[in-house]
Amino acid sequence: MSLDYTRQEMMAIATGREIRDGELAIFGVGLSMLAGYFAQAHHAPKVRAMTEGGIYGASPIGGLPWGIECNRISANATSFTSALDALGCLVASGRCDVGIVGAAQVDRFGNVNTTGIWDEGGEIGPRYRPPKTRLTGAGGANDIACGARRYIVMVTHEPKRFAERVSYVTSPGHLDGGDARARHGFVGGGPSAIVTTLGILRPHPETKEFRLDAWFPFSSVDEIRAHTGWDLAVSPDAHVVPEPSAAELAALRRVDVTGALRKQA
Amino acid sequence: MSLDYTRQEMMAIATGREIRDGELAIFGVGLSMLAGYFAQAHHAPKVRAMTEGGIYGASPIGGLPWGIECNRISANATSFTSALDALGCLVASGRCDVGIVGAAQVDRFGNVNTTGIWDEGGEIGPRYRPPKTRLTGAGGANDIACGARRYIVMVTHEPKRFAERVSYVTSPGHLDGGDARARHGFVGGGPSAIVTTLGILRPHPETKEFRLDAWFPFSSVDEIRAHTGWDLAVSPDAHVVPEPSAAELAALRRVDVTGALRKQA
Amino acid sequence: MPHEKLIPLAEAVRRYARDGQQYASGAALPVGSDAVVFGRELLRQKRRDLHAIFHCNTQQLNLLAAAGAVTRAECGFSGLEGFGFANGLRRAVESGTLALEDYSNLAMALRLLGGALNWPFVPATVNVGSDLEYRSGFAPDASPATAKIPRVTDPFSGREIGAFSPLRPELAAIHVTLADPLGNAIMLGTEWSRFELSRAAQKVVLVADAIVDTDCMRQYPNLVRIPDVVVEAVVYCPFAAWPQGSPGMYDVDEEHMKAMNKALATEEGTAAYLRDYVHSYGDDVDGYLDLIGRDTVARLTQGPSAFLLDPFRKWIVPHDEVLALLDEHEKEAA
Amino acid sequence: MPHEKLIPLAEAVRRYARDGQQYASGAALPVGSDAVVFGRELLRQKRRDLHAIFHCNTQQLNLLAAAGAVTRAECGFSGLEGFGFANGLRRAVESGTLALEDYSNLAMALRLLGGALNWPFVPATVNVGSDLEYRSGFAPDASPATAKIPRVTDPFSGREIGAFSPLRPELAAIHVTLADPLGNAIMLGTEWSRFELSRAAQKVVLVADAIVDTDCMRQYPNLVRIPDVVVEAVVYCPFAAWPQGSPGMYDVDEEHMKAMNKALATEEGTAAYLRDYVHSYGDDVDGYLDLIGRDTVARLTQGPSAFLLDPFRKWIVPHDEVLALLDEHEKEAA
Repeated sequence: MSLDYTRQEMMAIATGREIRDGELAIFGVGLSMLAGYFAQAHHAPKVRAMTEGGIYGASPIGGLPWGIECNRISANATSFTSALDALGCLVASGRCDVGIVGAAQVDRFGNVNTTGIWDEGGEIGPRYRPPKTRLTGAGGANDIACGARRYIVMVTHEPKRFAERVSYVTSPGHLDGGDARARHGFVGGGPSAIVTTLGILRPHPETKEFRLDAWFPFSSVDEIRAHTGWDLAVSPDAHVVPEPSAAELAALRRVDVTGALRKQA
Repeated sequence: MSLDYTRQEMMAIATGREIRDGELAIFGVGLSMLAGYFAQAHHAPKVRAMTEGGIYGASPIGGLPWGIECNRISANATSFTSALDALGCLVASGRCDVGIVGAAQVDRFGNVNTTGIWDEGGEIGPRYRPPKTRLTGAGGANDIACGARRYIVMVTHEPKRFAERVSYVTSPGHLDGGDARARHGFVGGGPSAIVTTLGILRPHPETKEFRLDAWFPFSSVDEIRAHTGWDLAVSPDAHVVPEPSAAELAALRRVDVTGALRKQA
Repeated sequence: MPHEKLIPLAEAVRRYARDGQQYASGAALPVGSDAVVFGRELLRQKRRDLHAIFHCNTQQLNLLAAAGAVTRAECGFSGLEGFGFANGLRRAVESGTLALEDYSNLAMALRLLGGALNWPFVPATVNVGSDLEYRSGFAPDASPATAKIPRVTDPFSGREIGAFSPLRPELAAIHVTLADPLGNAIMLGTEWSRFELSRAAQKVVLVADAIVDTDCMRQYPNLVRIPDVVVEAVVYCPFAAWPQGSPGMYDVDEEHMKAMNKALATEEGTAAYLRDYVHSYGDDVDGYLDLIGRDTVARLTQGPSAFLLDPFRKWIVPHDEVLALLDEHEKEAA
Repeated sequence: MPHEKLIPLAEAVRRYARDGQQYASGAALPVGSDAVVFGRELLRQKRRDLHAIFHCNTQQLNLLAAAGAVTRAECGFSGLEGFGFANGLRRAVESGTLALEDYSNLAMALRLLGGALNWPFVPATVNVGSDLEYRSGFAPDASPATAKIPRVTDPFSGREIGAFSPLRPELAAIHVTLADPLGNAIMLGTEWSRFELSRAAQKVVLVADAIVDTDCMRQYPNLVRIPDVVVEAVVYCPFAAWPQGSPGMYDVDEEHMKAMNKALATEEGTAAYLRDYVHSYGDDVDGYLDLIGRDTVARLTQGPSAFLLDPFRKWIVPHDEVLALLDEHEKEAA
């Protein structure tokens, strides 16, 4: 299949469409930041973006920042504060409207694992053994998962990444489903969407189990179900996601000046 | 009696003598600040002075500051931070070596009242009635009293100010005496001296009851006992306080450029 | 330059201030930075029954209390530092018309931090063991008070400490030295607790001595401790803290500080002060500066801390240009 | 100008760093500001068995872990952001030679705040309900962990929240942009948690990209978020964060970031890296800059955030003058 956009670009645009104008938003690095600033460049010019370190009012220059504190995102900021401020006063407090987080593994209730992968069965077991593959840990994602009004998970759609149950809950989604989050008093509403390289999953309003909500033009219900590690339900309203418009692609590529998203299939 | 220094000057100098070089010290306004900066000007050049608002490295210019945030103490600072920093990270944490606080009323265990004076018996009673005379409240003095390694109370020596028991404990001294402070887990050591317009009281090492330790050259044991509202014990080592030296007076008057302490008897 | 969040003082009070509201002012220092002029406007618009949350008393709280506009107040310090007792506040407390809840200065900062972080409580290692814990102005019948600073058990050591209630004031008027029209602010001098307050308050109105271009913020982002994302509106008012001082901008007006506090000691004096210094000037900034007196304005600007403003002067939007922006706003609103 | 607290890097490590110590680095950001050069010197002086407290992993922790100098670590984030996984840290964790205790980035900031305030615990509304609460790298047999983030009951609502243990690291090496010889520091770019760390640590060594005259601090006291009273020593080292970046000063060295992380992925690569980039240069600052390469130094200094340094350039003490001050210090010490 030949497209005039990549799967990563579709994923970034689909994620960006979740961001509404005027929202207070927190983005991580990489794809997450591109998706967020694409939204700002395209349909949400008044989105109020910040980073975990308390960089306010900035937009990336010279290419995708290497980190949330890279000079590429520090050169046009209007305020620098601190992690305590950004993640505490603005995110954990419940003020932040929306966050975007990445995942190495996600499960049917939207719980996110970015800490480690264990061998064979994938279970850690009763003793906390070192993982076979150590990942990056929580970062600010746990804080966003607890505090942001809603958040969006971005993840590559592969069976091993879509587990019945993540082996380690780094960032709480809807935990065991239903109103499980309420037990912990989280002020945030939990994950509102999982945007993948193939489509979009959203939680059932009651059970909070993620269902297929939409597939990308180059994908299908069958392909997505085949790439999901649990028996993925399909929403009665499931539909195809509109292709990126020319304006959307142009806006995204203005943000992704170095073409990070075009280098991958 | 004719002196070449005032009682307030003697009190400020006696207080300043309590401050040792290199100490991290917090001063309030007025007499307390003059005493502290006198110490810096005279025998403790490396005293590290700060205010409750987080003004570091400053010394007053143009006269006694009107407040801890007055431009007279803001014009040569090396750092401005915040109340949380100064009173929290540096004082309540237990890092600050010494503080100086004022008192409207003090009792035999060095408890300080700066909140209010009630009518007649002076007791508030079981209901928290409004005071007959409302004073200034705690300010940072309670934080200093809880957290500073030691603190010095400055107070005019009058019977009504030296009560058997203060009607309201604004800033804890040694509470009921002995190791009463330990019950509340205070990291600070409590009041080490009460410096008055007549002399110096210090706590008994065990009971923590304040005893007369020294009288000013223009006062006497009898005068001080007569001006104290409880039966003041006299330390076996009680002695006369050395008069201010010429160098001390000169240093004090360099700090007190507007002569605030010379205007009173 | 777009006016963005820049609105006139009178409009800010109309829009955000309500009778019975929890109202906080920052920095709320007795002699230094405070949005005193916002309090004058609250009285001009007859706001009443306020629940004042002032880290420290200031001439603003002193005035609001003297005028009978405050029924409850929470404070760390209730005096006027070198200017003595706060006569207006004192009179209201002694007469029992204003219930004052006492904390220490650190406690107020921590309670604002707790509000900013949306914590259910804040650990208290100060104020415990004193009458700040045992006596409550808001619950005078509970003696010793148990609900003001209740105890909590540290799960690591098993020992008890205190717990402060967090503060989330409905409205905060925060005095800053410099603000841009987007709501980014620079404070010169101690922050006191303005950082915490700006995150704890549900609505924040900045009251700025001067308006600067946003380029100033881009040059000094580390000085922008209050970013636009937490700000509702920006009010321009030179000498907003008068008669108190603003580091880099102007000194304390010693004469007026004393006269004002003296006036507030009596009902008659307060009535005269309200007539002469609250209800006397027009809605415009120039009228307010005339009230202070142009000579006084000039004199107080020459203070020893004026050099602190030097790096920022080139970005300050001239007085007339700010007024033109406000006019533009008025026309759009009409 | 007196040298005051200014001492050579090697001396700072000799004086303050101990085997087995709780060692924290600030800002400890994977790509930005961090006292990476301090970690190199720790290895040059063969410090080992460190308990690393890094808000986030950095190339410093990556290197220390790869070299086997760290046995315990506490982190909020253990990757290298845009540069991928931290291969050295990863290898140490996967092999079980380094026990890593996971928290979130907010948790680390709050735990430092708790240490700064000397609280017995810090309220936790994040990290609870996830495996950050239930799994402990330091107590692997306790599953679910109960002592890592125990529960505490809010006395106001009666509901349970978590409690974080405060951090009070024995030593912190804090990277700052500008320091004066007294120990006052200005940070450009996000503070991350350097403010909290500077108060939480028992000993603080500043590692500054440039030394400025104290007059700079008097002009910008609001930027001096780390005052001298909390600082033991000041180390001068341009490019102290290399290959990471320092806003206003220099950009990330992308090439070296990648090469370094690739090297740390294997034992052999780590040995080669230690030989070439840790044990290869002399004790002097110039030797270190030669290692980076003068061309690279010049190139990285031209970055898009360089204008942030402009207001402060006139106070920067020239390289040779700082070295002369250090020579003076050496002579006195001898």
